[in-house]
Amino acid sequence: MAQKVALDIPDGVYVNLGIGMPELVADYVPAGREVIYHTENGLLGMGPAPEVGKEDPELINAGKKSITSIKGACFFHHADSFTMIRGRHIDICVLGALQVSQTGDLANWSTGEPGAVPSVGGAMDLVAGVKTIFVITQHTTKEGKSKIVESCTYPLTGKAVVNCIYTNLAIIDVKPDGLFVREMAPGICFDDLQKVTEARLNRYEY
Amino acid sequence: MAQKVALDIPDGVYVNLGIGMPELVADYVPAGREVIYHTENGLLGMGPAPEVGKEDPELINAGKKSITSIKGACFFHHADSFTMIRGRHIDICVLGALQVSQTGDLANWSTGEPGAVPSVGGAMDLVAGVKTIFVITQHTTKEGKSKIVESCTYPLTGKAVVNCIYTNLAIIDVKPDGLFVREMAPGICFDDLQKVTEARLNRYEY
Amino acid sequence: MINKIVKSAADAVADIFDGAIIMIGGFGNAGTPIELIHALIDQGAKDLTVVSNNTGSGQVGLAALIAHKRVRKMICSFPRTANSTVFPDLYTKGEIELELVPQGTLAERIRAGGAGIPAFYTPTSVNTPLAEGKEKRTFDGLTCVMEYGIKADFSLVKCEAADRYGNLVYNKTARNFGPVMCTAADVTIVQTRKIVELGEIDPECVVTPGIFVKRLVEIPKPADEAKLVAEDRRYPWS
Amino acid sequence: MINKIVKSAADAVADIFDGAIIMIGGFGNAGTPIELIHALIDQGAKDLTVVSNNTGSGQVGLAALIAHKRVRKMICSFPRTANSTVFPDLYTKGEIELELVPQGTLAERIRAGGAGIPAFYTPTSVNTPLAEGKEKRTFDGLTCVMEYGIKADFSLVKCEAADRYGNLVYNKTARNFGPVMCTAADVTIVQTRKIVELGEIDPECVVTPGIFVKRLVEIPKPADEAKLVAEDRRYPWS
Repeated sequence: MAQKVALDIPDGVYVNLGIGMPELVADYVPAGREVIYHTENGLLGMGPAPEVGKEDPELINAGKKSITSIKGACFFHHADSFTMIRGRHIDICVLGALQVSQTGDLANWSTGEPGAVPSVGGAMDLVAGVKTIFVITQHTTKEGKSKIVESCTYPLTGKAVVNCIYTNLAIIDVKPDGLFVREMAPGICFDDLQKVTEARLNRYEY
Repeated sequence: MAQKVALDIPDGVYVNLGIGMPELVADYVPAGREVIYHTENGLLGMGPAPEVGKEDPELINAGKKSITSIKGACFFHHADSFTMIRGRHIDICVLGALQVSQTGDLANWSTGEPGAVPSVGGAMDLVAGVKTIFVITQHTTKEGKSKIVESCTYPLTGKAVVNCIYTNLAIIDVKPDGLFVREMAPGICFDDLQKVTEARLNRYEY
Repeated sequence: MINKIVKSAADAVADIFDGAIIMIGGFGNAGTPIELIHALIDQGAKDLTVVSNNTGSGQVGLAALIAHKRVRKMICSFPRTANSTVFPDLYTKGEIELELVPQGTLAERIRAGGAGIPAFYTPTSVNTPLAEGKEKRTFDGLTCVMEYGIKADFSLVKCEAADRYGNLVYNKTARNFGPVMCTAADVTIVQTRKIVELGEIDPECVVTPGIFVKRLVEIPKPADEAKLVAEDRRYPWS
Repeated sequence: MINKIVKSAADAVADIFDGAIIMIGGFGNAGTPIELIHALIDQGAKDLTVVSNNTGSGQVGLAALIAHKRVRKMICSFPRTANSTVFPDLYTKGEIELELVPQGTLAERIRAGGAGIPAFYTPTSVNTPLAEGKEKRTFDGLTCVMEYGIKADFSLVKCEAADRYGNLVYNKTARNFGPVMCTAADVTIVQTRKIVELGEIDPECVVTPGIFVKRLVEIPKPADEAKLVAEDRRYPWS
């Protein structure tokens, strides 16, 4: 999945990677492409994890993991960092999801259960400000429920914000007239995919 | 006048000096006091004019004159500079005036004449944001008209913003209950002063 | 003469009062002014409102301050992190208030507070539960919520180097909320890894101009919060 | 590969279109991207709205652009300076529009435009003619006006050094409006005194992160505007 996302990230763009699975995308940048990673806690030009023993506790990413900085990187404070986000300067953001609706609504910060401690971080700012939002997620929950739904039941992160969904089963574009399957995993056919997907899927006509 | 203002600036404060006569205040800081000058075009820690021939055209003050920077100075951009001003971080600002009213209204940016080119610069931000506003001005215009008036006839820079007026004839405090003369120039008596002042003056009772 | 250096963390936080609003820098463990927070625990002020991105980890720093029931309310974006159990426990029991703010809105509200901007509009959180009850307004088709600037009585911040004027530079991503928090408090208190002479910090590279800083205390070897948590340490040290 | 360097000022400004909104950096003569402005004069775009603190001096740079009737409207804080006669003459004759904005509000409106903040409140200008017709609102007893963010199609900015990613540092008070203007335009065009290798600018000291810059052109010896004015030069050079 992360590799598929990486293939869709063009040369020369600025990308923010969400916490968790999205972080893996950086490992698959195709040769010849230069992509600059933004981490909202104050770094443009995030590099790979440091060698063991070379970690700096004051050089971390949004997921609080140790990272490095590349040549040509720069550090800045949080208000400047979210100027980049809210001001539509970041080209692509890759986020995880609890649910995505067929109109591109995203729920990824809270299950809304009573008593749960809600934590939002930068997710709402990212979906409000980044030009293109990719979601990377398992197609279904551990219990087998579709994460691609008609309408989100969990609290929203943003409405009509997702541009493309990358799952273990398919790549699905969110278009004004619905969800369109662009690619399926080997051995999966459209009908199988629709069966495990609550939202209505469409095929591209060629 | 500039010397009198300088005497009223305590040790350790941050001061913004307006264009023109206010700039002279920096020449009279009493020995033993450390005052840090802010110039709104992006420098905290403005020093005196450079030696002739050592000017840097990219190191200027708000009046566009060549200056120097002191040890411990720092440069910043305009939005950060006005964070200092609007956010009430500057202690004292010394400004020139066209008119000051008896309630502390200030007019110092435009005579409001039709066809005149209005220029406001940072004056309105300074009076809105700096904790204490000193005005330094000739007591009367070249034509002998009082600059300390009942009510400003020129367009305002700010309402009820001036704390103290330093003129060639007197030092006048602006209090909630009116203008109080704190000091007069040698050879001037209160009645003479009132005669050349449109606004009503009061004496302190000791 | 301007000299903002005080001799100990205890002196630096001595006048923090019950009920104060306190901003605390840091994102995760990076930039947390842990020695200042520990001095605040010793000092005893209570009924605090704390503005900070997280709620601390383990039983040290901000988590310890919360564990000692000194904090009435947290204003933050991400209270639930890997090693954070103190806040979630109290929150679930209803013993601490939470104002949850998206991270960028939190940073901007603090900047606004420091910059004399009482309120601003942002599209962040529109159509989500966090926009409920907030004023909305549409600009050129973009619906926004109105958000208020935040000001504090005190800010506690950690930096890398400082001079006696209070000019600061930070280390890498430990910069995070420090610069905006310095601007937004009546009294900004900074712990610095080192104090340097005036002029040693390049005036082109100062991140926080001294005008925003009231007190400085040198802490040459600040604790590594992650290590303390891994060792299961508790403050006060037992 | 990311390489924002273009080979000439003419190439850098080639796509500026009639009717564009253009931000131009500089305060007085410090930080004015004079070579970019001259390239724009050569290029011919007209009916421009220009956002800049002043209106230029003498018959070079911004003043020359205005003298050639390319500017329909100025948005600025201080149009009348010692050596500025071009703008005042046209303004008095009613041949150019002026939107006068207090300097701090101008800087903040540009920052807001770049930061995705459509509007904010400020106490600056309340009770003055510049607040007339603007929405007012009182916050904790402080009356404010609502001001809108400004965005531009292009920003023209001058800096001291840049790398191919577009990371910038400035020289002293020539920084002024550059950093905020870089954030607020669709296309930010920067003239730099020198291009340096990636990594030569300390990542802790970058003032404008490269993400805000689209094109860079190296102008190793930019003209000193004050000298040109003192010598009574006119652009195009005669």
